[in-house]
This record gives sequence, structure tokens and C-alpha cells, in this order.
Amino acid sequence: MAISVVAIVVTRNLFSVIVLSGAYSFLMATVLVALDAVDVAMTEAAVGAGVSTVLLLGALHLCKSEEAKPVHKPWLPLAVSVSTGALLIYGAWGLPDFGDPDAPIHQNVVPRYMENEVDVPNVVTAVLASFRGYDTLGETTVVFTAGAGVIALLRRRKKGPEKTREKA
Amino acid sequence: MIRSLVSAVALFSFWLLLSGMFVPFLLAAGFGCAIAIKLFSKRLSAIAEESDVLELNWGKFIVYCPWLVEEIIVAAWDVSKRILSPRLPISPALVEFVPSQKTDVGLVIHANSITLTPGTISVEAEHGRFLVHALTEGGAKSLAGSEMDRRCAELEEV
Amino acid sequence: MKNDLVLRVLGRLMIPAILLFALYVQFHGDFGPGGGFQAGVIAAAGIIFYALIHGVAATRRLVPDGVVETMVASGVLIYAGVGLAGLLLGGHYLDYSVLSHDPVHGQHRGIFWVEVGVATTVCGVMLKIFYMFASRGNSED
Amino acid sequence: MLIDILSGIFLAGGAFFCLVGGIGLIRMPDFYTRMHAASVTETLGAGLMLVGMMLHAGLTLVTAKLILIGLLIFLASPASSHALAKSALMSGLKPLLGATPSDDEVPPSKP
Amino acid sequence: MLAHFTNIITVFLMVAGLYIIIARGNLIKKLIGLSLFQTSVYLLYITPGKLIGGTAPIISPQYSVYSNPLPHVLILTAIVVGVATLALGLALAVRIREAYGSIEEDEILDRDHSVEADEAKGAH
Amino acid sequence: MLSAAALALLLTVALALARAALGPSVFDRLQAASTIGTCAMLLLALLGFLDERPEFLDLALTYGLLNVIGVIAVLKFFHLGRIANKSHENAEDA
Repeated sequence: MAISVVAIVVTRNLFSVIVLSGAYSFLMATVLVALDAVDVAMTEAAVGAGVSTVLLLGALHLCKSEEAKPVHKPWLPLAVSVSTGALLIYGAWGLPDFGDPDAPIHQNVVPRYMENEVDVPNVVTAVLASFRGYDTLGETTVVFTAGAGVIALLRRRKKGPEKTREKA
Repeated sequence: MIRSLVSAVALFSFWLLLSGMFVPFLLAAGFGCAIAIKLFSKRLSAIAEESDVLELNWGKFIVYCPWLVEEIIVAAWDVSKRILSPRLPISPALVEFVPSQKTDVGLVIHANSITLTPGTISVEAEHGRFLVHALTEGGAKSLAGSEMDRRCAELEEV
Repeated sequence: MKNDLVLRVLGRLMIPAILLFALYVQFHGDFGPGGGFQAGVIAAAGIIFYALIHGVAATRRLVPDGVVETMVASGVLIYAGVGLAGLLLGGHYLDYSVLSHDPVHGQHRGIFWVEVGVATTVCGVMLKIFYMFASRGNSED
Repeated sequence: MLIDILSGIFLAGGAFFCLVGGIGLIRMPDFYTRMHAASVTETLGAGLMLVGMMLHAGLTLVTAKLILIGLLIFLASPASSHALAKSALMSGLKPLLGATPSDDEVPPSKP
Repeated sequence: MLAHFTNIITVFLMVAGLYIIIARGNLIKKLIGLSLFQTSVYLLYITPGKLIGGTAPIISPQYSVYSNPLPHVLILTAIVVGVATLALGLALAVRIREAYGSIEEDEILDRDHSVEADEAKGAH
Repeated sequence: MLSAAALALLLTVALALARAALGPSVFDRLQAASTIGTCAMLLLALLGFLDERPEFLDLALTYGLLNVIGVIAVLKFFHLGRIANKSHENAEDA
């Protein structure tokens, strides 16, 4: 997976980048399955390999497919990224161990969720739709808003693009 | 009418295979979904201006499948030996030939069988013209008028 | 690509299967992996597959813009409506227990309708976005 | 017991062919020949593994689902590799031909 | 070391995404970097929820230990919102391309500068 | 045996990744990506058996469906994109 990430960073042809990110999200989904997040993996596979690939391609075929050569030296961003990474790794030593059942995350509300008072075997669905119904309503609204935003941005007006191009 | 009933039943059995739960609610949902999708797929075909049903000699098709599997195994073993041998003994070739099938389905089955067999890939498949890329020249020569061609043509005889 | 024989036959076989699979994911969200969002995305992917084979114009005839826009809005309305129904039947907003005589059954019913709402919106939005991107490119050529 | 051994053999065979396909993907000289290597993975490798898992599962609905997955692979993978090869040829990627390439065998690549 | 291996991978992904976002000028590449960054966040949330020996949180009588479902729910929402923002960002990029004829940050800035210079000249 | 097969699949994924990273043309990468998709699908089914939770097969099916759609989408837009870009560049030149 790391290889594909590095390849995504280095590659300059955007078509190849999109293909690589599709492969990356398949691998990501497999990792998520290994971490028991079945629903998340399904979503990630559906989104990463299906929809966002198509969307990126759709945007790309309206734009240029080759990235320009960078004009700046990459050292400053690299330094910023690496130092952020070092800081985060330093911080990560304070986190609980991987798979530790006594970690705080397993102590609070989750036992109540797992009691399954809704009688739906898939706890993720139960929590998503019932216990956290407001979150999901908000999520649906965000999707709706994004759709509306895209419609507003990409709706075809007569002579719209030419005018702006002349001004520029 | 009978044909669309058959395909609706096929869709419903697909649902049952997926579900494996025989709760009344889910059975009813499956039935409804199968019918809805059958109607929707009629619309799909109508807009694409295609016939809705696939004509095929199913009896011969059942005989054809094991034969194809055997071909695949033989070819895959051959290709694997070539991949693993240190000298990489390949001589890629492109051949063009005329398939003897007439219908869409027959042509597609032939093209897919060619692609499924490791060592040969159908590059272009149209009525009356196949373009095939083969890993070895021997494999390329044996394609035109092959047994696969004959068997696929037999599948069309309804 | 548009008239590719192999792809056309594949599409004829696969698109109904994909759509049925999406509905299966929708209805079995309670029992296994899946749910409204995944179902919406898979269904949208199936229809996008049709668009890839037969072109966007044919797809617009298959699922017209009006239908898609109605789907986008009605999904959110279904979700909010479920909450409102709970409110009207004497519970809290988005409290499903009052939707039926038996609280557990009410929860089932509420979850089902909420998932339907999510699936409808997601499918509609994905299709709409795809239409927007694809049609913009085609008419520019 | 016998079934366990048999399924183990099938799984091992599938794993072997998958690996061979992967090696071929690296070793082959050009795109079209790499596709042949990949098709080894996608047909025999996947097929044998699925058979192995079916034997492991026994006669349940799991087997039915595995058969569905197998059908999906066998329907979809040739179609997608056909499309891949076709558009590679259309975009002007010339295949490497023969040990001694002869020019008259190169087909006219259409735009 | 092994206990924190997953954290290190998460941080690596995050850094890669961050690097793409700040170092590359292409807007679409920036968006891809953003989604890379998002996946690292997914991983950050999901990994603590895993219990050694636990299985997926789909209740069935054979199992007693399940992984924590709460992060799954949160991340499910996050993925959905992520796609929505990606689509919106892409639409913006397309519009910018139509207005400026480019999606490279530097070229866009250059063009802005030249337009400003022209306007300044016109004013004088 | 199951875990050995899973290991072999992981190795195959690694090889395909190398090809995806090296691959000179887009088609090479695409071929590698679709191989990765197939391997991930098999890996998922195997993981399901290792965990003894065969519900994961649904996921494998999803992967298979989306893999095909992704490959064909890239191919389709690759052609469209080239044509669109060319005509656009010509228009700007003129």
C-alpha cells in the first residue's frame, strides 16, 4: 500500500494517478476488513473504486490530463510534512496499544449499543439509523447540499463561459 | 411472455441465493424487486434498441462449459511453463480470421472463450472479423476454424 | 467503444444483476454488511455502467433528469418525514419506538424507512453529479 | 478428511497460479504479453481457489455465493480485458511481434 | 514498536496526503491528496476499535467478542461527506478551468497578477 | 492452508503493485489494478473463511462488480479525454 501511495505522489500523469488511487482504495478496503470494519470497507470499495474514480475522470476529461512540472523546490513542503509526521508519531506513543480491550474507547457508550435492544443483528446499522439518527440526517443533508452545489456550479447558462474567458 | 417469466424467475432465484433467509417480509421484497427489475430491464433494452432475450442452445452450452474448463487448464499450464522458464520462450503474434457464428451471443461467447483461455486474447470482435493476439505463433495458427469455433457455432442452433 | 459487441452483451446480462444486488444490499442492511448508502452507490454505479456502454444521452432517456431530481429531494424528505411521524405519534423527533405498537418493531420500521431515504438521496445525487460532469463535456466538443 | 486434503490441494494450486501470474506481470516484455500473464491469475488461479473454498464450505449457501463470484469473474474478466486490449490497440500501442518481427503482420491501427 | 505499527502507517499516509496538498499546484492532484489524507483519518479511527480476537460487529450467537462499532458508524458518515466534498471540489475545479483555462495554481495566480496590473495601468 | 493461500495472494498483490508503479503506459497500470482487484476479492473471501464469517462474500461480490465498472470507466474516459483535450488545444491555438 505504501508503494502505491509513493507512486501516487510521484506520478505526474493524472490518468495514472486515478488508476493508482483506485487500486489503493481496494487495498484500503481490504485492510479495513482485516480490522473488522465490514460496512466501512464496503462503502470504501464502492466509493473509492466506483464513484470517485468516475467523478475524477469526468472532471479530468474537462481539464488537462498532464500535470505541469513544479516550479518551486519541494524542500519546504517536505520539511513541513516530515516534521508534522515526526510530531504525530511522537504523540502516537501515548495512545493505548493496538487491540487493547481496556482502552477508554471500549468503556463508555459502546456496551449499551452492544446490548442490542433494537434487535437488529448488524450493530452498525442500528447505531447509524437509530442511536445516531441525527448524525445520519445531517449526513444525508450534506449529500443533498453537495448535489445542489454541483448543480449550481455546473448548470449550463447561455454564453456564460465565453464571457468570463473574455474578461480574463 | 414465457421468456420474461423465465428471466423474472432467474432474478428471484438470484435473490434467494444471495439472501438465504426465508422470512416472509424478505421473500415478498425479493419478489417485488425481481418484478420491478424485470420491468426496468425491458426499458433498458428498449432504449438501447436491442432484443430482450438471449437465444442459446442451453443443452449444448452445458456440454460446452466443461470442455472450455479443460482447454483453460491445458492452456494455463502451458503459459505458466513459459513464464517460469528462464529464456521466456514467447513469440507474440496477431492474427485475423473469420468466425463462423452469426448471432451476437455466439460471437460474444466465442470471443470471451478466446480471452478466457490464457495465451490468446481477442482484441477486436465484430461480425465476420476477429482480431486475436496470441502469446505464441503456434497458438495463433490453430485459432481459425478451430474446434472452439465449431462448438460455439453449434451453440447457436436453437 | 460505444458499439462494442462484448460490452453490450455483458451489460445486458449484468445491469439487472447489479441493480438486484443493490436492492439486496438495501434490504439486508440489518443482517449483514450494507445499508442504504452502499445500496445507493451500487445502484448508481449500475446505471453509470449503462451510460458507459450506451452513452449518456440514452441514459438520460432511461432515467430522466426530473426523476433524478425528485429522488434527490424525496430521500431527505422521507428521512425527515420519519422523524416527523415520530413527533406526531407522541414521541421525540427521530424516535422510532412509537411507530408501531411494539417498540422493537417500531425501531425496525423506522430504521427501514430511514435507510430507504438515504439510498434514494445518495443514488439520486451520484447520478445527478455524473450527468452534470458527463453532459458538460459532450456538448463542449 | 479427504475433502480437507482436496481443498488444500486446490487452494495451493490456485495460489501457485496466482503467483505465476504475478511473476509474469513483472517479467513479460510488453503490455499485450503481460495481459496473458494476468489472465492466468484471473482464470485458473481464481477458479482453483474458489473450488478449494467451495470444498471447504461444504454444501451450503456459501457455496452458492462462491459459484456466483466465480460466474462473475468468468463473465466479467474476459470482457474487461477485451476492452483493455481493444482500446490499447486503438490508442496506437503497437504490440511486440515474434522473435523476428515482420512488418506485414502489423495490422493497420485505426484511430 | 509493533504495538504502534498501525499508528506509524497512519501517520505516513497522512504525511503523504499533506505533502501532495501543499507541494503540488494541480488542483485535481490536490483533491486526490485530500482524499488520501481522509483515508488516513479513517484508519486512525478504525484501528483503536479493533479488539484482538474480536469479530465484525454483526451479532450472532456463535461469538461473544466484537470490535467496537462506534468508530465504524462515524467513519461511514465521514466517507459519505468525503465523496460529497470531493464532487463539489471537482465541480469548482472544472469551473476554474473554464474561467482561467488552467487548473495549475501558479498559472492562475500569474493570470490574476497580470489582470491586476492591467487594471492598474488602465486606472492611471 | 488457507493462510498460506492468503500469503501467496498478498505476494501477488505486491508484484502487481510493482507493475502498477513501474508500468510505462496507462494500460499497464490498469491491468495491474484489475489484477489487484481480483486478488483483493479472493483475499476477502479467504479472510471470511479465516474468521469463519462467510458473510464477507457479499463484499467480495461488490468488489467484483465495481472492479469491472472502474476499468471500463477509465477506458471510456481515456478516449473521450484525449479527444476532448485535442480539440480544445486546437481551438486555443487557432
